[in-house]
Amino acid sequence: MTAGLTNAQIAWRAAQDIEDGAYVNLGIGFPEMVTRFQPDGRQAIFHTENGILGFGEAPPPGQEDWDLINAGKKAVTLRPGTAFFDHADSFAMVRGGHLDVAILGAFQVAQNGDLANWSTGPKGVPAVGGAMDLVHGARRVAVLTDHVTRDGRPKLVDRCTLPLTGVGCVTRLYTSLAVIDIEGGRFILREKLPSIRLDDLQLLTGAVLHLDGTPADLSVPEM
Amino acid sequence: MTAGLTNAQIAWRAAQDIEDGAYVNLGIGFPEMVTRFQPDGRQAIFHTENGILGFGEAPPPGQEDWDLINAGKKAVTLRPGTAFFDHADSFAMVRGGHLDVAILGAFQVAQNGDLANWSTGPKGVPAVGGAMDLVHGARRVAVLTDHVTRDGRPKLVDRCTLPLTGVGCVTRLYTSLAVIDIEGGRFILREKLPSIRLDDLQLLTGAVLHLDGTPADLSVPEM
Amino acid sequence: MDKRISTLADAVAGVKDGATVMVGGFGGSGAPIELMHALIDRYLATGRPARLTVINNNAGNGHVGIAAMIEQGMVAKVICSFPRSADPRVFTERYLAGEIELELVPQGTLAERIRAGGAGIPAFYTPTGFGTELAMGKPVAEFDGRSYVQERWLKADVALIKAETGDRLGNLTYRMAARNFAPLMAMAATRTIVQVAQLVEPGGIEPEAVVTPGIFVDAVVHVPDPAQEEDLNRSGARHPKVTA
Amino acid sequence: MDKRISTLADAVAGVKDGATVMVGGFGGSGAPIELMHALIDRYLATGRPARLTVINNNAGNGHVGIAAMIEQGMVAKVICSFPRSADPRVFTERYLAGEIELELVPQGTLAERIRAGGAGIPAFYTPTGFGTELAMGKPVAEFDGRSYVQERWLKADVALIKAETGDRLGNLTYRMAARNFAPLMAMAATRTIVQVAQLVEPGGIEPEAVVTPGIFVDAVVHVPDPAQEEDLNRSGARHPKVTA
Repeated sequence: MTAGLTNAQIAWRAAQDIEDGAYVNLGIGFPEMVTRFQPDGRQAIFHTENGILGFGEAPPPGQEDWDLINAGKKAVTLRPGTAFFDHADSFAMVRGGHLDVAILGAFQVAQNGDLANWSTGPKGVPAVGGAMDLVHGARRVAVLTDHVTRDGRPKLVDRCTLPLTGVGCVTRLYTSLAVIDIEGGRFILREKLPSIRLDDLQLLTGAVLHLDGTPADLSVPEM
Repeated sequence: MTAGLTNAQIAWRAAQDIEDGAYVNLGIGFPEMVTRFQPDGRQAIFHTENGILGFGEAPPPGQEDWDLINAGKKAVTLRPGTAFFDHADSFAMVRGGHLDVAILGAFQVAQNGDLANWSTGPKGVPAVGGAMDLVHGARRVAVLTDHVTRDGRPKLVDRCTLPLTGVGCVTRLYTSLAVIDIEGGRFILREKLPSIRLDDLQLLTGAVLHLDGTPADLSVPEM
Repeated sequence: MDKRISTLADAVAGVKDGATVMVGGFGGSGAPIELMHALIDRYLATGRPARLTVINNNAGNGHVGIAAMIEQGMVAKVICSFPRSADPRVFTERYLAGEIELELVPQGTLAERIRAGGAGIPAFYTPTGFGTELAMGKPVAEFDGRSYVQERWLKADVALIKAETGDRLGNLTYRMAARNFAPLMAMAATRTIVQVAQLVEPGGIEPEAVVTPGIFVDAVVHVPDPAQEEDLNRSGARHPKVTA
Repeated sequence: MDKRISTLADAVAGVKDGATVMVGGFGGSGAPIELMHALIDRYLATGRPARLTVINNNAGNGHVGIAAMIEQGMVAKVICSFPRSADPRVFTERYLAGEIELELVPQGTLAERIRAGGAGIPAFYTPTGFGTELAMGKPVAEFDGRSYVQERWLKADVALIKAETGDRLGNLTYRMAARNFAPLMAMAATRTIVQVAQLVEPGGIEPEAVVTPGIFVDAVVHVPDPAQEEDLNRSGARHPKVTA
């Protein structure tokens, strides 16, 4: 089995598609890495659910201000032009379609665009945060994910079996092996690692990968 | 026929029922006079629909700032503690039940609390402003009005015949002849001018005036 | 990112025939006079944009701003709460002649419908207007024993806004009660065009003092010393100016 | 008018058994630690208030604030979007033991329900949650070809809020992202109790800089140098303090 991209490399690939001046919300955890890989000359404006637009990178340790945090409760910094607002205005931005891109993690994504990323079932403590709002608000909803689960089962599926976050909401997937669009209820393969054969990629995918021309090479720097 | 109170005297009487610290919205026109008659030692906080809380009196002529106006587009002034806000927050105050009193004019008030004060029918240009919101928001909705129309017909009626502003919303009326509460779908006479007999007052009123004990004298200073 | 546009003419160049245009302001307070007059100038020069639907609290006063837009024949419909003013003749005459359509909306419902448009809320319930002519034909529902009217969101193609201070990211503050509908309209329009009296560098507005965050703004034009509608009307102004 | 109350104990004295209490803050940012601890102190001294429903984005972290309220046994139910944190043990253990009820609400829906409660909007439609477990049993409607879930307003008996600056009329500002839910909760509670780090005279806050106008506030307590939940948790703090 081919070595897939690291989380950082997946985040790098997703960052290449973010335009200068785009308004972007990054999910808690792994998607937060997208900020590190903005191409030169482009500056996205990052939104966090708890009421900040246009914040900057994490401060040096010991210099955190705990009133200046992101949705993951990690400290961030001010930049010229940062704005604060309340939660109603923050989700007006989300739900009202003002964000260009939301980038989230996933447990499962179905070929019809359904996303499951908040609950693995009735055990434990459920927690949803802002994910259900984000998937129905942003113009583009992108998912960053390993192509398969830790035990090797497909995360890209025919139908989600886990509780849904949103119905028909995902528009693009960046996985450890490929870049895939969702259009008309189908997975459309746009890019794949040159090191994996199409047949093998299909075997790791739980629904048919459709082609729209020859897939490009998924090319990411070593890091 | 007895000489009724002037508009200023009606406004004076209404002002006596406003408690210290009450949040009050005054309708355009005649109700605006209520601000002049606040009893000593009491300070109401006035709200205007266009986004000011706690504004002060009109400025001297020539010193108007036309960004500092009330709902009637008349210039007002700042006081220590004035706050500005947008129209959504302004009507959250109104609709959300945060105002203690709204004081409006009326064409007709029915004994069930229905109010008609925005339209005299299909002719002309209709205009409603904030009246329909105010009557369903404030804890007390008081009406200031002449007891009868210019041609002597009752404004306090069995049922409104003019287009409604709100259903069952008025709680108290201050008229040129009496103070009347609306309770349980009935007019309850609380005060009347000593100079008018109860029988005569009833003749000028389009629905039964109920008593709850002997009405007090409606007593207002000369002005 | 730089949302600045150098001329009023360029700022309003994209407004199309038949567009729905939200205009900030309550009476003259917050009225973006210069943006409106630039739109009129374009219409007089090119015949476009025509057949506009204008959303504002009022329907114009005198012969400037919204009244001038109506007077020059650009406006097919007005959505407002209070089409009366000190001098409402322009609207009144067209309305009574059947030449302009009016959708009358209670003021708080107008504000909330616009906010809903901006916030992705397609419908909400309000007690306002229940049992009145203005709720006729609208769905009604009971919650906790009280009756409410269902109202729909209101969106626009364009919002024309007057702000006090702005930066090139589109962050805005407003002067006193000139704020009124502007922050809501900025959220509810596909393209929000703002005239600012003061243009500052990003960071020139305290992050906690920003009233409209830049995400809601598309274009910023610097208009120092903007005209006040009330002052124009008291001086008998018209737009375009009548030349002798 | 003077909404100042001189002690934290007096400020929270009126909270009743079974009350619904909105608590400002997102994680530790904006958490009114001193007000919550005063409420705990009263509960430990008098047994009241018990069986509270707490509304917050989260369900506590460590052993202070909401976590301490839960740990001391005052809380019967939590309404929140995200009951996880760096140290969520207090909530997690009670929840898994079936000793505390949880109503999980998507974050934006939680914010909008609270705003609706404050704004007199009994219900609204949102796309959020459509087709998911969290919308089960809720009315669904289609607008313009898209499906939406009907959500109800959320109100409270009491809101506990942390603000940066306040005056005796109740006008408030907030520090950076500590604003979050506070302005909404201040609107939606019957009684809004605020701890302010700085108490100023009326006029000490610029009228345009007021974030929460005083009409939404009932009580103001001056708490200079308020504790930051994150700092408390990093130092292993507990409330009440464990005495050796």
